[in-house]
Amino acid sequence: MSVDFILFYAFAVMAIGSALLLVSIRNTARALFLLFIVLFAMAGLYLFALADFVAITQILVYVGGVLILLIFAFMLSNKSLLSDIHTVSHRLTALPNLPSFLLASVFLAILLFALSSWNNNMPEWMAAAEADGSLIQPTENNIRMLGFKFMTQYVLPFEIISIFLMMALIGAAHISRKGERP
Amino acid sequence: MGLLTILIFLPLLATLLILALPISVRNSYKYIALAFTLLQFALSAYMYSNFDDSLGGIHNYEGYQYVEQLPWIRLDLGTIGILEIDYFVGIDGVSLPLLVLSTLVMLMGIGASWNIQKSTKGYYALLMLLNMAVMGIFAALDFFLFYVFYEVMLLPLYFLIGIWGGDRREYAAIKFFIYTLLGSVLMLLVIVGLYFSVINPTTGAHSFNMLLMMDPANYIDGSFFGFISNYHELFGVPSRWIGFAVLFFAFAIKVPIVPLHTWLPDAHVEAPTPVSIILAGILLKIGGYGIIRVCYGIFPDIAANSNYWLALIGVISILYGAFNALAQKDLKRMIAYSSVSHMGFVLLGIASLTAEGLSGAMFQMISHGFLSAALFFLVGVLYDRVHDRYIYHFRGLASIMPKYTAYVALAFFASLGLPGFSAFIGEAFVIIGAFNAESMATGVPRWMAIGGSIGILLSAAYFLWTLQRMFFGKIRVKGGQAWQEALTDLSRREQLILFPALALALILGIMPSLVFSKINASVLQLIDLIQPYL
Amino acid sequence: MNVPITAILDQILASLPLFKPEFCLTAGFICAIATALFAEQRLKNVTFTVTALSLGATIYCLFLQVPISATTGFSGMWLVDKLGTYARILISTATLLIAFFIQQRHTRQQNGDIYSMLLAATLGMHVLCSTSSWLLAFIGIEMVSIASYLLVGYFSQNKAQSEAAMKYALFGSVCAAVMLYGLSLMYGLTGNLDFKSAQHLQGLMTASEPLVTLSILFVCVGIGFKLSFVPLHLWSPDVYQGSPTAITAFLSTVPKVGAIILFTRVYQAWSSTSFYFSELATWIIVVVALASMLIGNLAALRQKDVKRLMAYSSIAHTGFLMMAIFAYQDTFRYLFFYLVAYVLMNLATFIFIDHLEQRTGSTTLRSYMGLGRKLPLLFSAFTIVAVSLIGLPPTIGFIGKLMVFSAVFDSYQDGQDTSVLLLLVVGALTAVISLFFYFRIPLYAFIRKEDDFKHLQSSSAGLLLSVGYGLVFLVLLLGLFPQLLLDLLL
Amino acid sequence: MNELSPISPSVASLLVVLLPFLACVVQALLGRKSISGNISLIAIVSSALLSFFAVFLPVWGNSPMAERITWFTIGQTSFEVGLLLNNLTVLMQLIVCVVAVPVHIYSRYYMKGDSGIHRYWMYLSLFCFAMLGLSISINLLQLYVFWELVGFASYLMIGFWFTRDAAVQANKKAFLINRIGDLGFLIGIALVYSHVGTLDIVALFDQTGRFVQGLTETGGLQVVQKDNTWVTLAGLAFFLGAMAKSAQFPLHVWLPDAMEGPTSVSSLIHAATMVAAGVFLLCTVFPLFNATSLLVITAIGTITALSGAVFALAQYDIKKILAFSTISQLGFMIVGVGIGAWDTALFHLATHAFFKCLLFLAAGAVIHEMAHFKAQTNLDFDPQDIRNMGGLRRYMPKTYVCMSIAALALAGFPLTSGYLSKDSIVVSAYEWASTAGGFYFVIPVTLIIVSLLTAFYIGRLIFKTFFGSFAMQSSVTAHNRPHEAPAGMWWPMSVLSICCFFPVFGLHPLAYHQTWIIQTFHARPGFTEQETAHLIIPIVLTVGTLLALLLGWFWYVKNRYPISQQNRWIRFANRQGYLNEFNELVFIKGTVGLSRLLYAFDRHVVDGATKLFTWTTQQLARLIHWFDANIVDGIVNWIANGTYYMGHLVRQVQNGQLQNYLGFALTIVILGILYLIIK
Amino acid sequence: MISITHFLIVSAIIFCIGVYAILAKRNAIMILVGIELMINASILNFVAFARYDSVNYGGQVFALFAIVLAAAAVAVGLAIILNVYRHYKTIDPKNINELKD
Repeated sequence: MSVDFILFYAFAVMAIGSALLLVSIRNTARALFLLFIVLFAMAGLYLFALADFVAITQILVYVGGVLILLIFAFMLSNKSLLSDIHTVSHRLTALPNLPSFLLASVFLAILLFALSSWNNNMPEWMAAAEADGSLIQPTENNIRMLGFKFMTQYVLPFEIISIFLMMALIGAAHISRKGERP
Repeated sequence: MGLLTILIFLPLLATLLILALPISVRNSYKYIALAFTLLQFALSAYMYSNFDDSLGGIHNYEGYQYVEQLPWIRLDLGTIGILEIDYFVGIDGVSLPLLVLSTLVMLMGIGASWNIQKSTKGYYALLMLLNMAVMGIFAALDFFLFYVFYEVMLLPLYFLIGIWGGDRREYAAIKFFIYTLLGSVLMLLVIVGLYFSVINPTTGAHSFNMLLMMDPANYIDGSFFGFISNYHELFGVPSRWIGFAVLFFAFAIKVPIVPLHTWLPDAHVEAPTPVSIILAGILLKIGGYGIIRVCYGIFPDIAANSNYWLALIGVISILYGAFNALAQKDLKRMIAYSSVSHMGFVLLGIASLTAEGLSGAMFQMISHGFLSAALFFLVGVLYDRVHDRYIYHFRGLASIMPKYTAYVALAFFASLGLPGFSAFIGEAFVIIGAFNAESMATGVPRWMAIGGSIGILLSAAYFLWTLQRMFFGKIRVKGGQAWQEALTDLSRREQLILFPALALALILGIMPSLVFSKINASVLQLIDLIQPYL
Repeated sequence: MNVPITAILDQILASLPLFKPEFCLTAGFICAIATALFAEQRLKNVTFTVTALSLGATIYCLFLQVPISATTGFSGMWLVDKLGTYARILISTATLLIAFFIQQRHTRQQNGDIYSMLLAATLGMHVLCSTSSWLLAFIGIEMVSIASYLLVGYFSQNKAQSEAAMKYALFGSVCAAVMLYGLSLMYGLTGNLDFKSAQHLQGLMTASEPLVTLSILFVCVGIGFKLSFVPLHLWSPDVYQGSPTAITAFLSTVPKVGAIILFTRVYQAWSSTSFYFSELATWIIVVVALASMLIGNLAALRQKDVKRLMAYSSIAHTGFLMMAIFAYQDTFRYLFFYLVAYVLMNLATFIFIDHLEQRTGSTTLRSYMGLGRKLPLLFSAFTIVAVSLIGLPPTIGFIGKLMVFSAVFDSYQDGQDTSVLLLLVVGALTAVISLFFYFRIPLYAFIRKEDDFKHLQSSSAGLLLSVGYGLVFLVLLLGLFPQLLLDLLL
Repeated sequence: MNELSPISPSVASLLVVLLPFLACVVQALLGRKSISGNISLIAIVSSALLSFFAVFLPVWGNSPMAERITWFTIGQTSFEVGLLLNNLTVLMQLIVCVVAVPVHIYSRYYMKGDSGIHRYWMYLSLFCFAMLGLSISINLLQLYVFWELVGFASYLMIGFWFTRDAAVQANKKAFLINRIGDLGFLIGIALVYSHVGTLDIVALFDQTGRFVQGLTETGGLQVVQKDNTWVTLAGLAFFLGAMAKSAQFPLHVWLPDAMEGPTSVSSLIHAATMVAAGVFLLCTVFPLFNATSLLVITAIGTITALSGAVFALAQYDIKKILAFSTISQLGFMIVGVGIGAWDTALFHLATHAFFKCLLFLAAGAVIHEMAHFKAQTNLDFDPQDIRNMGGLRRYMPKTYVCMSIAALALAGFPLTSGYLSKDSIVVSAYEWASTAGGFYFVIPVTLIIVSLLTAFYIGRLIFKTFFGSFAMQSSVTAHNRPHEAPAGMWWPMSVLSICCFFPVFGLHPLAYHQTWIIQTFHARPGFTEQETAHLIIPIVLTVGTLLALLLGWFWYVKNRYPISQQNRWIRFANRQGYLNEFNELVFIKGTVGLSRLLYAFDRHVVDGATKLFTWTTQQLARLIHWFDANIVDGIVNWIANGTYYMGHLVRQVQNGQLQNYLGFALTIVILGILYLIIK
Repeated sequence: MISITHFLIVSAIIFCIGVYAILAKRNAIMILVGIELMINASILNFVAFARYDSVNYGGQVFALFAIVLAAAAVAVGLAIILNVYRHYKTIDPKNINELKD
């Protein structure tokens, strides 16, 4: 049992635990803060997969952008729900919505069942990569490689996503602006 | 442009003309329709008189007359092959009489619509569209073309029943449409299967040409509907049987046979008089025509083996229709069911696979065309006057409307197969043909012929019963004095429409050779086609 | 790293011409944003003009691309072939019509931004049509989806529109997330994101069945959402009904074309083997086609709102398109033909629905009661479209149906598979069911009597209506002479 | 051959047929403008003259002639129409013409003033056309055509007074029952056609006949084994046709009802000619019958003869008596055919045509006068009921004479034609029975009994009508009393009554072998002639007839004298009481009772069977209609509604709740995955 | 080195929690949160697999794109939810059901 295992488990437990708590509490505001923890823990997990840049982006984009957005939106809209906090807060968790819970459990069961076959036979390409040792090494400069890939192999999606972001931005702005004129 | 094309598309021209004319000249629509239909009639009469009796047609390209063949659609579907659709029309002995019949019945229909007031523009436009489709169906020799006309026919009819019909017109119209569509969509699948199985030997393309489909040599070995060494099966039934059954099903709905007939009484009862006339006079014949041309032409092997069942269905239809007619209280419904019965003879005759039976069936179709048109027109006359056609509401009409009664009696007797009228020849030869079937070993037993002949008896029963109930005896009508005044005798226009129909029934009854001479070669050709498989 | 960077850049530069139409779109997008911001106040319709011009340029460039057959660019990310090119022409043309539709319909508000969104959506669909990479495909799907959410919610004039937008966005996002998960699994199984590549297929062949099932089904969820096939069709009736009619016209036609092309490519790539995942793909497509045709048609029977009815109709047509994809072999002509037919019919329908909505203020069937006598031409045209939607001659819908049946029959003849026969029979029988609800339109218009006198508002969009008539004319013309279109598709 | 006429017999016979048709058409076109009936009369008179001089005389006894033209062609077979002129057909044609002429003349007066008289002439001419056409048809199909047309004309005539419910019921019944026969005929035709391939009468039945016992080659055509089952069936089918037309038991039920038509029509159609068409048909297709079918024919004929006579005993309606009498006599003819002596059948047909026609005409005259009387006195009674008559001899002596002559002929009194023809049948039957032996003697014995019954009932008719005192005596005044029939009615009757005597048919008053009809036809039945039979049977018949008449006289004339009856009753009571009572019991109560019983049987069982059949058919029709409306159409509607309901079910999930949608979609996906994994 | 199965199991659990969130939470924003969880689960998968893909870097690139796409989707989704809130004064999806059969 090495350190990275312990750390991995810690992050994993943090992510799963906060996620569980997230879905089970009634207070939306707290849930959103829990989401912060989940996302942070996920970013930590990415690090274990040697995806440092992804982890950084996760924190930057999600924690810095999305979450703030969520909270702001929530604050803007749900004043009535915020006031509800006090009335329902005496129970920390809500009873699980049974059918949804069942469905999610079945999903989990199936996913785990499907993944159980993973251990026995690793996909060939992974085995091949392991065999010729072309794995990404912790020592490698990931960010440089990614930058290179983005500008060469993935230049097209990279360019297209810029249009996409612009469109989403303008659109979101337009729709939110709409509300200002009654 | 050949005569046949002109004949088919003249009504389309009329439709466009009617649609183009402003509503202010609405009185001219009927004259336009009449003029075009007359022109068609003249054309068809010309074609009739110039028809070469000795040519058979059926599966023989040279046997067709007034043929026009133009390439229409060529679809390259990759590995599936090239798909070849032609504008291919022509007539032989089977279609010619029906074509003439159609123009005539159309003429009657226009005459019967003279008093229609409700949105005449749409009415005549649709009527002419229907006219075009009908002509097309009888002339088309390309299956695709046939199918297009077949479906196009449905639309105007839906609206004609739906807009100008009676109280339950919505129900009747959609029922009619759905029934026919049910048959035709399944037919489409078989068409698809057929052209896959057939190769035009000259071009190597898959063809919709019906004549090519009739030649076993054109079938691809091992194809779904292939003639030779065809092992395709569906739930244990050979594929060719399936194809035949589906096509038969599609046309049988049109004929209609029991138990696929229930659209007919509703459609007839709700349809306005002219549409009833056209429905009974022409559209039912499409079923019979389709069975002869398509089912028998393309699947002669199955036809030769299935005729027992076809004849059985025919006999059941005859008796079932007749019994139903006997139980009706609505005059129009009664006549509608009598149509079921009379069209059963067509099926029986066709199934007998003898020259007599087939000729009788063809003749019966023609005869039923005129007679049912006349009958529905007569019902319409009554309905026009008092808006009632419940049999028990009338009595002793003979004293109020002697001319009308005379026409009704003539039409009834003609329909019940009185010699001297055309129905007799048709029915008698269907029976004779069915009897002969056993001698020819075509597989139709004699008891079916006897069963069919009982239908003749029953038809006499319901017609006479109606005649006695409604027309004879002391005058007693439901509406009392008001009705008695409303029930005026036939007008000159009405007589003008009725007289030719009944006269024709009489002429054909006395000189059946007018029809037989035209169809004989084709009937023989058809039997030659089927004979090897018996 | 081994390849010299210059070589890579050269390759990218060489790929640029393949991207020309999309450049036009992008330029149009940027110009549209600019004009919407600055010029719209002074010059009315300038954004529309810019949009139309850019779409026109796109179409022109696409026509120039027609002779190119199956070329890739941008490191195999961008795929240009005939199917894609024709599909993009169809998409661009349809979008042009939609833009015109919006311009005609929504004149009062300042709607500059909607055109830029439309262009972005078009770009997304172009991406869908011309890629074999899951990465680009996912970006394309998201792009189209988000643009669509925005379009639906763009006006947000009433509750229905905002509700439709929310349902659409949330449903879509969930589906996208599921698809992403499926893609991640698939990536794990194959190590390659190009679904046409040998490595990808190899990975799917060797993977364990449950994982393959899981990943493929999850991926299909995302595509299924865009195509709105059963069981992922649930959003479409609500969204179609709630959206402004012009947007509904857009939703029901253009995005489906892109998704269909993508799905076709995926299915083509997958179904070519004899391994489990091919079997699975076939199974999915057959089941989904059957279910969509049945449920779409059955549920439509009881609809009272025309737009809702059209939603179910488009679900049913999706089922039919699945059949077309299923039977796709080596020529895309009938698939494409059916797509064209579908787009033509739906556009015409929605133009009519919109016109009637303007005149009567409602989209319920009941509001059409007795209107046949007042608007005979409109309803005659509408009836012809309904006939075409059913698939009866002499309309384009019939030819499309015939060709699909042909192709399916061919595969039946080869394979003797009962499920294929079932497809054929259900495809045929549902036409009968569909008759019933499509014909409620003429039924109400012509046959039902008008209860009370309705005052029709005057309409402004005469030009749009004539476009609708033009489409109906095309429906008939191509129904009688399908070669006019098919000969173009060489 | 043509020495007597400038035109050939073929053309002449064609004219004979077509003239009435022309008359019919002209009458139809003129409508109410022509009510005199002259057109029809001229036509039928010309026809009669032509028929006699230009057709009958040249052809009779000479070789047959046949003319054909092709009617139409089906397949390889041509169907021809044409004229067949042989002894049989020209005789038939002549009889029709000759009987029709007096009826036409008679009708002018009888129908005078009827509002529908223009129709009457039209129908009458139509009937003549059809009947004449029937007689000379060369093709079985052509024969069938006219056969049905005759039925049609009869339908029109029975329902001539269409406002009477009874009349229209009767004509419907007549037509339908005839239809049954027609079907038999048609089936027979179909059978013959399908086995032999032709319907030409000459080709089928020419002198030698193709239907022979054993294998003999004739005329290159394939020879048919006569004892084949289908031959039997075909024979029976043809006989079914004849049964309906000739009112054979049990299809006779239409004929009594048919008396609803005008009496003149009854005389022509339902007594003399149309009903004889069945016999004519049997004679035509005679070679077709084999032993089995002949036996059936004989049996049916006998039953008919007996039942008709028995039923006639108890009738009160004058026309009904005559109708049953006709049935009975037709039974005789059928027996004649059945035993193979079709020449005798034809002979009886010819004689019967005249005297039965006359009987009807006279009855018509009586009815006419009674109705007239009824109208004058405003009394309410049935002018056809013989109980309302009596003693008319004094008022209508000429009618009385004519009718008596006809009655004697019917009873088979010597010197009348009836004597000859009836004897011929009975004698032949006896000879046939003695050849066949044993049980077959039932037939001649029955026939003899029937002859006696015939004499009795016709005697009853005459006595009740003309003898005794007029039942309405109290209403008779100087002005209001029955009159003699007008001359226009009386003259035709007297002409016909001349024809009731033997000289018209043969010079020898007692030997039927000497009559020209029998001599010409000379059928060769398969039995030997017996001299004794020729002697004894006529004597038995004559004596029996006399006795029966006498009995009738006693019981219907003498009993009617009210005063003397009382006297006689007392006197006889002492002396011959028992005998009298015995007589009373056996002959009056017994016979009449039996007759009533049997008639009731006929009404309720045989006719009841018809009614039952009708009722069953109607119920069946209702049932089938119910089935059609509820089951067949019900299934259709059920499918439609089911589909519709499925649409409703499918919509359930569409409840507007986003999370339900998601849940549903994901559940389906999960289920799909589960299925695929477990599969 | 942590085996890939670990990552997969964690991602599966997170994914299912996301599924539960979107189905059970009666708040549109929480549905968005659920979606984010699901997307994060996928990203975790991608990066876990990406370790073996040193040639194309497909996994990490996809993960980055996914983050961006998700962010944009959230922005748009939030805008729309806000819009709904203005019309309905609630963001409980159960109450937003005017459009239905």
